[in-house]
Amino acid sequence: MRVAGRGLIDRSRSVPFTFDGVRYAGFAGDTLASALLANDVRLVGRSFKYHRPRGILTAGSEEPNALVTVGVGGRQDPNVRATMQELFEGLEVRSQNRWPSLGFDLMSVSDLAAPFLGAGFYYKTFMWPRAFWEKLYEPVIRRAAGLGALSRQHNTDVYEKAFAFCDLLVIGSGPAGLMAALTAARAGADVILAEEDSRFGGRLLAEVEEVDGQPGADWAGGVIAELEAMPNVRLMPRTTVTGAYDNGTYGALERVGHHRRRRPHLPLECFWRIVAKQTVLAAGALERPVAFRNNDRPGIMTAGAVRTYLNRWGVSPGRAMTVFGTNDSAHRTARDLVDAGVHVAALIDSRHDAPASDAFPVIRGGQVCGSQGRQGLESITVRRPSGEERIQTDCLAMSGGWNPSVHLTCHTGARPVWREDLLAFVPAENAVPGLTPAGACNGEFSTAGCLRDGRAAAARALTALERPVPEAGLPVAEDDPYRTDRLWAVAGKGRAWLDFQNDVTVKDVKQAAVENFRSVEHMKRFTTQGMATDQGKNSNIAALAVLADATGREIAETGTTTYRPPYSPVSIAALGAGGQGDGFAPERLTTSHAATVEMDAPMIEAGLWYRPSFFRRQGEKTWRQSCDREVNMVRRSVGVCDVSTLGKIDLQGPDAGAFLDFVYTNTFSTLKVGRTRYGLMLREDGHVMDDGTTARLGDNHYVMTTTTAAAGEVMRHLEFVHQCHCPQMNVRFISVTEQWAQFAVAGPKARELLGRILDDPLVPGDWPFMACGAVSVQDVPGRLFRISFSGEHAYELALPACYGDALFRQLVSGAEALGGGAYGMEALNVMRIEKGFITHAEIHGRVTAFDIGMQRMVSQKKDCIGKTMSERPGLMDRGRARLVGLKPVGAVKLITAGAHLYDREADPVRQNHQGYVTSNCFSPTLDGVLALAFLQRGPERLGEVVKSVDHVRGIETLCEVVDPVFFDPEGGRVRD
Amino acid sequence: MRIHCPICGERDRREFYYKGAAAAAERPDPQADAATWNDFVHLRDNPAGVTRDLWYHEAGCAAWIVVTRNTATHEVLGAVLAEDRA
Amino acid sequence: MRFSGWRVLKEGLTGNRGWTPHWRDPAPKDEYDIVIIGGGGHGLATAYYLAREHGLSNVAVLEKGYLGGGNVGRNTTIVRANYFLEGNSQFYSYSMKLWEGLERELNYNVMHSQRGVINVFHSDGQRDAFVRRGNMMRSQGDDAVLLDRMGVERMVPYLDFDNTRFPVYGGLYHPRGGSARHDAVAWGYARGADSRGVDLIQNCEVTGIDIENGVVRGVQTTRGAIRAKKIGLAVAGRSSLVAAMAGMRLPVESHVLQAFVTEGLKPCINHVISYGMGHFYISQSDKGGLVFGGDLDMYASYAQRGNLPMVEHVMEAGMTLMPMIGKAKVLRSWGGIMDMTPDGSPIIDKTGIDGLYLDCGWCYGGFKAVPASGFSFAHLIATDRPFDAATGFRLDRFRDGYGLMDEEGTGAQHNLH
Amino acid sequence: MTELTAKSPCDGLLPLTIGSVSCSETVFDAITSVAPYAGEAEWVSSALRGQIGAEFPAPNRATGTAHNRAVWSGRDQALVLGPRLAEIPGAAMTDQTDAWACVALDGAGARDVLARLVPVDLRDHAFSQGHAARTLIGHMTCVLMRTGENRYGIMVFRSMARTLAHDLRLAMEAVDARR
Repeated sequence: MRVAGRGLIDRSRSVPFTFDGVRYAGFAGDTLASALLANDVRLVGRSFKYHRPRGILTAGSEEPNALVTVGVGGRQDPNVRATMQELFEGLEVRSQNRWPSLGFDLMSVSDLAAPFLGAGFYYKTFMWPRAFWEKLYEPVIRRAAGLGALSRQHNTDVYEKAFAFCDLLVIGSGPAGLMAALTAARAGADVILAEEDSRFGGRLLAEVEEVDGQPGADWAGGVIAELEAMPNVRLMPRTTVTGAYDNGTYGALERVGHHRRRRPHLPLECFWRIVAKQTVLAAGALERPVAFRNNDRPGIMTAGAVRTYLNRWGVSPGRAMTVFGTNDSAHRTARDLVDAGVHVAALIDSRHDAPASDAFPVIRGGQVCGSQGRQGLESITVRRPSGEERIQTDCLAMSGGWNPSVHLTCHTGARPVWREDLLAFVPAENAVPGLTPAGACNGEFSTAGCLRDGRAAAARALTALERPVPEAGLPVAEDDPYRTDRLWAVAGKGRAWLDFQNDVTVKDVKQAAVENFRSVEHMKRFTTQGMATDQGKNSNIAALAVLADATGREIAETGTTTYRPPYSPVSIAALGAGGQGDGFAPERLTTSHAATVEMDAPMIEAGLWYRPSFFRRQGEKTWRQSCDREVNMVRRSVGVCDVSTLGKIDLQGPDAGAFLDFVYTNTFSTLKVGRTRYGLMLREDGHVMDDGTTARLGDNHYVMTTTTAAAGEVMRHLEFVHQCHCPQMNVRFISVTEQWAQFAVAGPKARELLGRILDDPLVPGDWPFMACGAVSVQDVPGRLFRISFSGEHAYELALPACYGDALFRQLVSGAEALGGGAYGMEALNVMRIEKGFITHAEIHGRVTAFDIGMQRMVSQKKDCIGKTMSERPGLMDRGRARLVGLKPVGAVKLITAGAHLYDREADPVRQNHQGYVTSNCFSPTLDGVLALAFLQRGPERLGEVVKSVDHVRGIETLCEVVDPVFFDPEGGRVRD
Repeated sequence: MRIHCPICGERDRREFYYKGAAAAAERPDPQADAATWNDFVHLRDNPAGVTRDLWYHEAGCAAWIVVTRNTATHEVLGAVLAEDRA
Repeated sequence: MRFSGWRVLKEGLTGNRGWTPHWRDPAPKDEYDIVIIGGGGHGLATAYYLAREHGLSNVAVLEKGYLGGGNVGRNTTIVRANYFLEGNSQFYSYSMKLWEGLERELNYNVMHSQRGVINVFHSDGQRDAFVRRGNMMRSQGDDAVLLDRMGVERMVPYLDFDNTRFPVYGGLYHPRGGSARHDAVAWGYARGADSRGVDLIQNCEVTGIDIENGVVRGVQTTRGAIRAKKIGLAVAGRSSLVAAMAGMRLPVESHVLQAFVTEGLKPCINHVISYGMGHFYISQSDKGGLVFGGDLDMYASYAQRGNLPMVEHVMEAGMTLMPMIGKAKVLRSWGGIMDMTPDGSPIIDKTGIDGLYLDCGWCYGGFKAVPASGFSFAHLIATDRPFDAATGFRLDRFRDGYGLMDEEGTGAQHNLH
Repeated sequence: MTELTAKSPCDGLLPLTIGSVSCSETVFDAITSVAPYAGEAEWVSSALRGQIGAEFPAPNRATGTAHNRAVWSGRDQALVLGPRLAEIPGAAMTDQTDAWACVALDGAGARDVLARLVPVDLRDHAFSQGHAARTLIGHMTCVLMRTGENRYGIMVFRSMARTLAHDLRLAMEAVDARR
């Protein structure tokens, strides 16, 4: 119910929303949780395992119970914490994990079976009969599990990522964080202040205690106003720092659009990578519940949360309140409630020396040992030395003490330290380099203490930043000592709950200990304690205290489980922003792209590039028709193909030749200027890395080509070899891939076509096979290489890329006039197979020069990268699978890539496996199917018939082993 | 993770390519025996603690650098250009 | 105690008071026939099979932390047999057979679920490579089905088939692949080994290996010296460090591999799906969390945690492959330490030291290998001969170049596999 | 024979203005890579001064003016943007005129746009006028330079011009939508 005169909400602005289809209204400034409580909605969810009724427990991101689904359709957002969802007009919310309705959930029958479903029960059953696991048990379990549901539709929202840098990152804006930010900002440091909440102030917004004579919220507002005016400060509300990573890097999730209606282009969330030289962690502390019988009913909340709802939102979660605590937090809650005019039936304090009050009854040395009520709290049972009594109440505020939020200090591997005086874990010294914890997360619980600690942390950071620490006074604030009783679980029968979402009880933890799951990690994994969406924020410490007790150990000795990022859950869409659709990787387009698309050529992915698969002409219905035509065209007249995607590396310098000799297996220092040579490059482990041609343009000037796929790898390799192995070599290299638009012009009429394009005619004698040199087109200087990947008389013509589009169009129309035209990757592939040329289908990283019949290219006269290791016996062994050609010889005429090879009569089983097919095509030139393959002792078996079996396609083919060069083995065509 | 490039200054790890232990830069004599080459190509000290390894500032200045680093804590202790390494 | 539905029922009716410890907590004896270093999946399985297959129960497993606390407790739980190179193929095939009987064998429900693995591919070249893989699987007697684009769409309609950087061409479907509950595997083997007399000794860190004249004599531990006739190393992630105690330098570099789980969600992903153009694979656990991962962080590390660049890469890949998962929220990320070898395949072999045996180099394939690795390592230790299905895992293959198993084809750079 | 017409890398993609930020293509007469050989750095720098009036830039810096700029582009390497250079003995030079898509990003929100794509510290004291960096923009490698108070030059490989325009547009829209 709403309470008059309290709260930081705008009561003049009513905000309508719906929950499970019912219309409600809250005020501007409300969260969904505060608005639901103001509307007396107590039942908001169901637990995970037993589907027990769940109400709001907390007022923050640690909320384990009030998880709801926001929005519909593709925008459906499951497992939203009602405590974090700000209210806005049009907000549509549904409860989850219930069927058919939240009030009547049939799955709650599982609660009746609870005696059989205790910790780890599933490890002990569901084993018979075997097939029933996948068919029956598991589907039932899967359907019952899970909380909210994904929409199963593609994401339609905008998410983004960004980088930020600062001198000091302050995480949290309670008294400690504000004081730290203010101190550092006044000293001139670049400060980022990140606050998970929509409003800065932290606990100051939830308490009535004054700071410097003003309400805490006002003091916070003043500090924020000052910070906001400073150019060196960046305020980041609604931003949760989710992880501490290495060397001052933090991940942070900013909720940009969740608190308003969708706006075009406005991101829903932004994931920040913040790099901070120093960090002050002022993340506060989380209050822990006390375990007692049926302590999980809707209406039972943490005492601090009750105070937050009251003071920040003007909401009392109940009308007849009770409070149960082990420390003074409980008393503040009772006091504030009474001050606000809410009836407090009793405060039960486990401490025998608890302070008294004349405003409300205090039961000293008492414990709440049970609760009653259907779908919500109706009464509690209180145990005191004199006996048990029942108290009617609709809301119990409980406080078992406070746990510092040490999470981020543990993300890089540090373990928190147990402080017996606080009965809590605090951060270890220097847990994260450059990070100073301050305030409640550091075990400092009073307001004055937080202010002091915040200032001290900032001073430490400023010193590390080598900036002077400004002198300044501290605001005056309460400085009450913190003292809590040791009470984790109230003794008694029945189920006392620890993990409210995963339904883990005190008994489950004890059961784990009995079964010898005594390590805290074993207990967690056996019971699922702490594995719910709050990651144990509300329950882990109590659970490990229970485990310590059950195993006769101290808490410090028992230790904690590991704290892992993220602090609170982060959507995949935020972390993966930009990846959806075509944003996953850059698209590289050739200069002929537009013209190619205009020619109705389907584009395929090659590395990051797009290349044409084939050029469809009128009347061609299948890719094979186009491909066959293109092959014939090249073999009979002339074809044009964009080969700009191949890597081109320019090498210059007096040692360029020597350097090439070292990275290639063969020799380039002896290559004549104006000539091109094929080269083979090995990895240092002796396997083939890449191949390509390298041209010598001048005495000290070469241009190397790499395959499209390996361009980056080769560049990296060249830099490695140069910088690490031979820095004394005077050579410089740079990629010129993008500078040149390069087109293969191939076929008997290639010279004729080029003659029409080039400014000067090609004099046959001047351009023998493997020649290269300068040419020009309409006075634009270019380069011409007489090289061939098709086996035809062919050239590659390169012009500066700005002319690529125009040149491609001219070459194609010129070729078409000669009966040729453009050809794509399919035809290119057919022609290279016909010639037995290899690509990365063959040089797939496991083959040696020996395997591809190029062992002679490994010069014996010099050292080169990979040479020594290529001579390992296993890499030269006769029995290795080596490159051959295959032709079908039986009734089946199809050989498929990926098929395995066997002896003709052998069973096609792994033990008889002798090789595999790497590439296949239909050759229109030779009118038949051809394939390249690796076959054990292949070159020794020419003429033999082997069996190719493609098990997954169900194709079995008898093949003749032949030389891999199927077409024009003498190479006459390429030379003229 | 932040890596200090001797040329570009401190940069995000995402700009770098990682190769492995710095031993990969110490190429043996081609005539050295098989054990020496096996050591060079395959075997690694792989300490849990301070190590020296090879990084390439691929999305930066293209320098290969030797980074001194702690593999247990991810602390980065220093970096030199590979060509300047001792 | 024998576990069964009846037992659960009986205990439920009698207040669950009859359950007993899964295993004992024995003090280490002065001497064992065999000491296995490492109480993870491989070490526990090895001990189990030493007792079960070879009748050797004077065996101790020494674990520096808690049982199953290494990679067996921090992986993405995938079980598959889809390798394509000789050596790996038969080994993982054998492992799959052991998985298929594991629950009955151990009397422990490890929740092995053969929900099917789909490897999606995005180009003709990738298809050819997957066909080769599928053919190896089939010729080994395992299952593999080639799916075209329509076939993939029928099974997993929620992938982005229309508007994505790398369109789906098809997939290789491995119906017998799936997942299992990782902790339960460790616990099941531990319970089985313990009940056969093996001493499982937790919080016992090995600090030295005693060797005299090239023969092992025992180990030094934080709980005192223990003599042993044979010692098996099954400490993947820290193999180099333990091997160094025996003066050995391994072909291993340790790398961190991250994994992620989201909040619980109603069932939406029923297979294990992997992306072919980036590093991303995913499945959904029985609890409803999406469990997924990607590639190594790529730098040598012993810290069981990673950094944001790989986190972001994995998430971006997820968003381009299946943009319906955008609103699933990552609940927890963690890292495991992988023994990366120069060819990406493991080592199960004797060493140059008499009585010292090595089981390491599992890269990121260790979980599915647990049963066969334990079986093979136990066979090797017990008989001094390699088990048939594991003969390929020689330590010497790098030196002589015979039988390298470089599935990725990336060569002798440890982190690239 | 039809005329050989030239197309710039961002032809049809830019300019683009969203909110306070605009993005346009810059076309230089020439882009030349200059990589001094060992021991030739000083000589090359003075030769460069003779040709464009600016020295060979130190790492992470650009020298010269808008039409005579030399921007450091990596280890022992700079790109000269503007006039076509004559040969400089002592340096390896390549023509890179067509290899790069060059874009100017201009406006009050330009830095916020870049913060969504570039992983380097762009605060004034770390990246002021005259600073340059080899880094990433989105998933692409780039040369980034600050050419004015709110003005930046971005260079990526020509083939990636479309992706650059796409990534910048999304970032510009997101920045603008927050206003």
